[in-house]
Amino acid sequence: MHHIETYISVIPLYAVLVSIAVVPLILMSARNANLREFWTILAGVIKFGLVLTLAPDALQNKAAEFTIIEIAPSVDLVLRADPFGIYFALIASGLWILTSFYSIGYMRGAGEKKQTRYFASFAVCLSATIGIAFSGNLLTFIIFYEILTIATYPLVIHKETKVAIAAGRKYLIYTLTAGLFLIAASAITFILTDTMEFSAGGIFDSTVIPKNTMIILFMLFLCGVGVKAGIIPFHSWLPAAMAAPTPVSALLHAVAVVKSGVFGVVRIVGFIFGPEVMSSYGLNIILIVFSGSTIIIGSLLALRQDNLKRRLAYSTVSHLSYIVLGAALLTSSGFTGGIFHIATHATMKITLFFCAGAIYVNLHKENVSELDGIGKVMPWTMASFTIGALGLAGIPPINGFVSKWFLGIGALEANQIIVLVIFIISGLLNIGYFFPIIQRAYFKEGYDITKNREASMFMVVPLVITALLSLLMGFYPDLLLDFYSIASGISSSLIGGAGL
Amino acid sequence: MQHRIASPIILLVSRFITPYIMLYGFYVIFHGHYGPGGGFQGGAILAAAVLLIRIVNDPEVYEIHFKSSFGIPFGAAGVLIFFGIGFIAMVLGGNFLDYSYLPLVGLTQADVRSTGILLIEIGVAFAVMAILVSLYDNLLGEENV
Amino acid sequence: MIIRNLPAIIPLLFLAAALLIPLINLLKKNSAFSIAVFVSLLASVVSGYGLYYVDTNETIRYSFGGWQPPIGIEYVYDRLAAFVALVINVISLIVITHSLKAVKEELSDREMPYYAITMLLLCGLNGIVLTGDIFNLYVFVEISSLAGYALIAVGEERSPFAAFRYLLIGTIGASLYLLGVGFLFIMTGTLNMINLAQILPSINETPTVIVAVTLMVSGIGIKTAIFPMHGWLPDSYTYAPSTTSALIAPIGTKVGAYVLFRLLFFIFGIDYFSRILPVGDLIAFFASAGIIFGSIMAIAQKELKRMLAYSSVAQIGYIALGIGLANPLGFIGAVLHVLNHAFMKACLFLIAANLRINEGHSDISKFDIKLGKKYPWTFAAFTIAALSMIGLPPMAGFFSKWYLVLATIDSKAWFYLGVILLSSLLNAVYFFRILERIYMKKYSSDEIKEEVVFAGNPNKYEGGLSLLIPVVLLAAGIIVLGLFNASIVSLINRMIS
Amino acid sequence: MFSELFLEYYDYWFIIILMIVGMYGMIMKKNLVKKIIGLTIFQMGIILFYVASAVKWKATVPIYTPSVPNTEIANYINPLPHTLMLTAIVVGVATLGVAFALLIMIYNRYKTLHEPELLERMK
Amino acid sequence: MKYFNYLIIIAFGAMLIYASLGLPQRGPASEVASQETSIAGTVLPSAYYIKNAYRDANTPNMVTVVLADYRSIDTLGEEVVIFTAGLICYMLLWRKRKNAA
Repeated sequence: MHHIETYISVIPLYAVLVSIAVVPLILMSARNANLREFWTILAGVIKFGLVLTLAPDALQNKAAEFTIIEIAPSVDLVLRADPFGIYFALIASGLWILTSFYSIGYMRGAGEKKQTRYFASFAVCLSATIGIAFSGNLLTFIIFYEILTIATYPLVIHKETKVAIAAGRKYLIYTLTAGLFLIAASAITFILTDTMEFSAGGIFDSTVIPKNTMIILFMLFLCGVGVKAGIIPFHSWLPAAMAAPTPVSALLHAVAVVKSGVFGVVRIVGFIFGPEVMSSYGLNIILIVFSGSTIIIGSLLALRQDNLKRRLAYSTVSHLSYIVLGAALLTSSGFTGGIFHIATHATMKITLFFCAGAIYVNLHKENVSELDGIGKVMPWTMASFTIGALGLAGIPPINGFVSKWFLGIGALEANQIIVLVIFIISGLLNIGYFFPIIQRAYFKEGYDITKNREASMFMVVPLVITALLSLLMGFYPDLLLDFYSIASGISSSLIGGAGL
Repeated sequence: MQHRIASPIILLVSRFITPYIMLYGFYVIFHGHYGPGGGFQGGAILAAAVLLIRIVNDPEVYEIHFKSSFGIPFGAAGVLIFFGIGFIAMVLGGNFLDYSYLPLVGLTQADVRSTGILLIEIGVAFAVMAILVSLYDNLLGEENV
Repeated sequence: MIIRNLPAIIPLLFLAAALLIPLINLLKKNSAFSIAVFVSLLASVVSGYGLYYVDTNETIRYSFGGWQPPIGIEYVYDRLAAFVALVINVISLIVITHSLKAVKEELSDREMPYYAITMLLLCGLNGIVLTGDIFNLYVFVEISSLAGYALIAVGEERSPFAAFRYLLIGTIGASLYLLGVGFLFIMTGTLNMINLAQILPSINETPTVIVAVTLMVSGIGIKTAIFPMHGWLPDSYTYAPSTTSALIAPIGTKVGAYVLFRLLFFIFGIDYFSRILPVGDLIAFFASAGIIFGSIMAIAQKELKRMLAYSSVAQIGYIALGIGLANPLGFIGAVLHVLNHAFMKACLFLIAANLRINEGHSDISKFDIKLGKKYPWTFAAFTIAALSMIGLPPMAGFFSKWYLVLATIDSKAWFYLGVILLSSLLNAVYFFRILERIYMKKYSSDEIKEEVVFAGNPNKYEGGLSLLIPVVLLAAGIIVLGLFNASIVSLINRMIS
Repeated sequence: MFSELFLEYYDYWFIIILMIVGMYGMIMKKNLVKKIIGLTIFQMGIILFYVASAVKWKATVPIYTPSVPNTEIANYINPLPHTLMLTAIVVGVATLGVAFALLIMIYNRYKTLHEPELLERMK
Repeated sequence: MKYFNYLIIIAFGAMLIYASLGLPQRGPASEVASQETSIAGTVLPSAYYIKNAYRDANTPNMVTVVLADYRSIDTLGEEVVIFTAGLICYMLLWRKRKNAA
């Protein structure tokens, strides 16, 4: 629980603003699709570059801080790029570049309308996500959280069909309500502690607050961030929101929105309540119950889905709770595994969604039962899909195994055998709902295979890259960006002991 | 509406009585310093005199007497007298409506105040008369035409 | 000289304008609008400077006629008064600037009296804000109320009856207030607010004073349209001319709320909240009922202006709730919401006015994507204002709600916390309903022909820059107020310190 | 005991009755003109209440005459409520004028001043 | 609704009667409002007016002095009210007269 050294730097602000800054450019170049998408990708590259310059700080346990404005007396609108924030920002901004390329292929391939609005909202979403990552206190977090809610809405309803609009309404009701709970919880926190800063190890003084208050407060927080984190029973917007175009599902529902929720859970567990308060008030039990049941129920629900994207959505619901459960264990390995799972799940799930989108654009198939023999039609796509699916099931040497390994150790450290059992069951269920797809794709006859028909290069290249990333991170967890080291660093700052 | 012809007696009496009503109105205004009365009451009596003519006569006559389109501007002018006196006091360095700053030389301060009161009472009377007549014109206008 | 006379100058400027408009109209027709704009610009500048001066120096106490209070009447220009006066004048400046087309359209031949009465309304409102004498307050309440009735009565066909109901209820309110003043005068012998605040603590448990407080608070409550005394508001705002709604909705009821601040926090004192009468609890209870009622009724409305009117009932509830909670955070929330809601409602009502001028209706059931395409900037402003009404950060509306939430938690009023949160959701329902229509409602098939006609849009700049710029300015103001609310909050903090 | 109470307060009580009558007229009467009459009665009640509060036994009207010294407060009744009520009366007149103007507008549009009928015709 | 209205009226009456219990006796010059200083020790206006109105403005009618000098802004407000009423009637009913004429 050592304090992070901070220094003042404008880079976090630039990183947040860069994608909002291109929104006017995107809107102005509505007539010229190539120029418009050039802006998107330019912003993505710049943003990623900016976050990358902060990455060394994360390893040295330093944090760039920038106070934008004093938004309320004694509460600043402050951006602080601490290791956890940088970690999340790296994932989000890195995958945005790939998604942008993929979006170009997908949107043009599927002939979607209103692409300008789509790319503009996308850019705002990314700004909000980076803002969430770099939020230095709860109020800043809320502000970006709500911006993300609103900016995602146009993406969810993008198709403007009845289904999409209904999904949009559902999404809004869930997330806005959650936002209100979050506001209430933050307000209570502010009254109780006079501060809203995120600080490793928590801000509560565990001796003075009665237990009931603490439990109610924690439940409010859980409702607040749990909706975006897809914790059952707050999850049902997530499958509904699959009505959105696939890149949206991919980025937002595998990376930005849901991961913001999970990020929020970890922030609140680790940086508002702190492991000590969590365990002394027994709050971790609540979290374990919720997330454990979510893992099992989510997987079971996934088994029943025929629509590929919905199956992936329920899989997301289940996997998000891995991360929450990792945090709930309150052990060093638990945190490491959970936080590392943010990265691994992002790479794997985005691969799967990319594949689903490619299949939809190419063959207009949405259901699992229609995928017979597709492995021969789209070999690259299905190979990547297989990697992602196996990774999610936790099969080595794909990176999903690494995070699950640490989660398992964390469960042992915390003496929670039941959690270990949950992980094992869920792994089996993962195999249960992914294996049929692979089996249909490769071992059933379906399509006329006279000709390989991969989707456009814009789509195939990104999904192959993400699949390769998943694979390589399994061998070298510190590949490219030191995700693993950062994750263990964060967990050691939370628990105090050295990470594994 | 049909054209009305007032009876000669009413015409005559109203013509005879109107100046006295007006005179009484002025008395009430100026006697406000020494007894019950003042601008509002006096103004109301003046308005009564004007209204008597309005009730009795046709528009051709009473429009000469007091043009109905002048009601609002006259009222504004009346309030402006009140306002202006206060404003002069303010310009000359006092507070708004501080009569002791009025530029009346050769009077004691109490007398200056007394004069100030008189002046604004005149403004009040003027405004009240004009507005009451205007109220009558507007409320009952369609019947008169 | 200007500084010393500042409290007198602000209302008197408007009075002078109201007097000069009929006179100048005799010489030069159609000059009313320019005089009105000029005077409200002047008043905004003066009150802006006044706020700066009062904040950096000390409260200006101005005695009319040179008679020291309580012999004469004094005006008290403190931070709170200066703040509310500035809000009134800035909003009125923007609305009046916008009004040229609307008034031409709706009241073609009555411009002169309309602007003169508008000036009188503003004179009355500024007088209410500045005065330090409870009877003088009554006089100015009546000036502004009478002007308000008239401005409402020149609207649509049903407006005279709406205005008449407003007149009856409003006069009852003013009379109750006057009766309360009478009781207080008999018991204390003074009418000066500061004196009353000194005298009242020693007698505030006598029945007469308790009844006086009740009468005054409920009288002003009627003027403020606190639930359940809001009955006059929806009809009046709906049938009034567009400019009137845009003028009265943001600032008219806010001034009532301001009087409640003055009465409860500065004259009767905190004793009445805690010990003698459950004023605070009652106000907070009715406020929360009003919040829920107003929001639900707003959802049920099919007409934009009527929806906004009911939403006003709810939003006044927020302010009243802040007053009723009677803690510093609640005060901050309420005062901040006076400002924020003035901007939001002015923006929304001006948008409704624009729609009526350009489209001839503001019927929600006829809204569709065509409208959104035709008026992109207008509806961008609408979106901002709507998000602010819902209370989403970083719009201004979020922060006033934030302080109200903090206030409810501070006084452990969990029920009211729930009400605020629930009402945010209800707000979201009725605003997103419109946003969905504007941005997504498809044309029905027979309307496609019409679209071709609209392709060559004759209305450049969405009906003219004079309509668009005020709306956009207000929307920008909402964001700016949100970002810079810390300095406003610290100003409010200085008001109560 | 009761007679004392009555003698000291009877004017207040009559004024209260007056106000209640006014309020009854305003709330319960269906005709808009009667509502206005009620309003006026109510206002008159308040005005009388103020004026009644100014009274002092054995005092004279507040007009200074040298034979009655003004150093003794008990010699003149309280001038302030009267002044206030002069203002209130004018305000009442103004309100009445506006109310009648509105009534004329309503009557011209709907040809009735009976409230239920009016509501019926407004549909 | 009707009974509710009765209830309002009765409640109003009851409140006023309750208030009258705390009112001072009518008539004696010792009444609070007529004193020179209030119970908190501040100057009260009524007594001041009686004593000083003639001296200050050389006008015997105290009501006139109070109306037009001490509380002159009230009177200005009153004038504005009546002016407002005139303007309002002009605005509301003006069109009709023009048409008829």
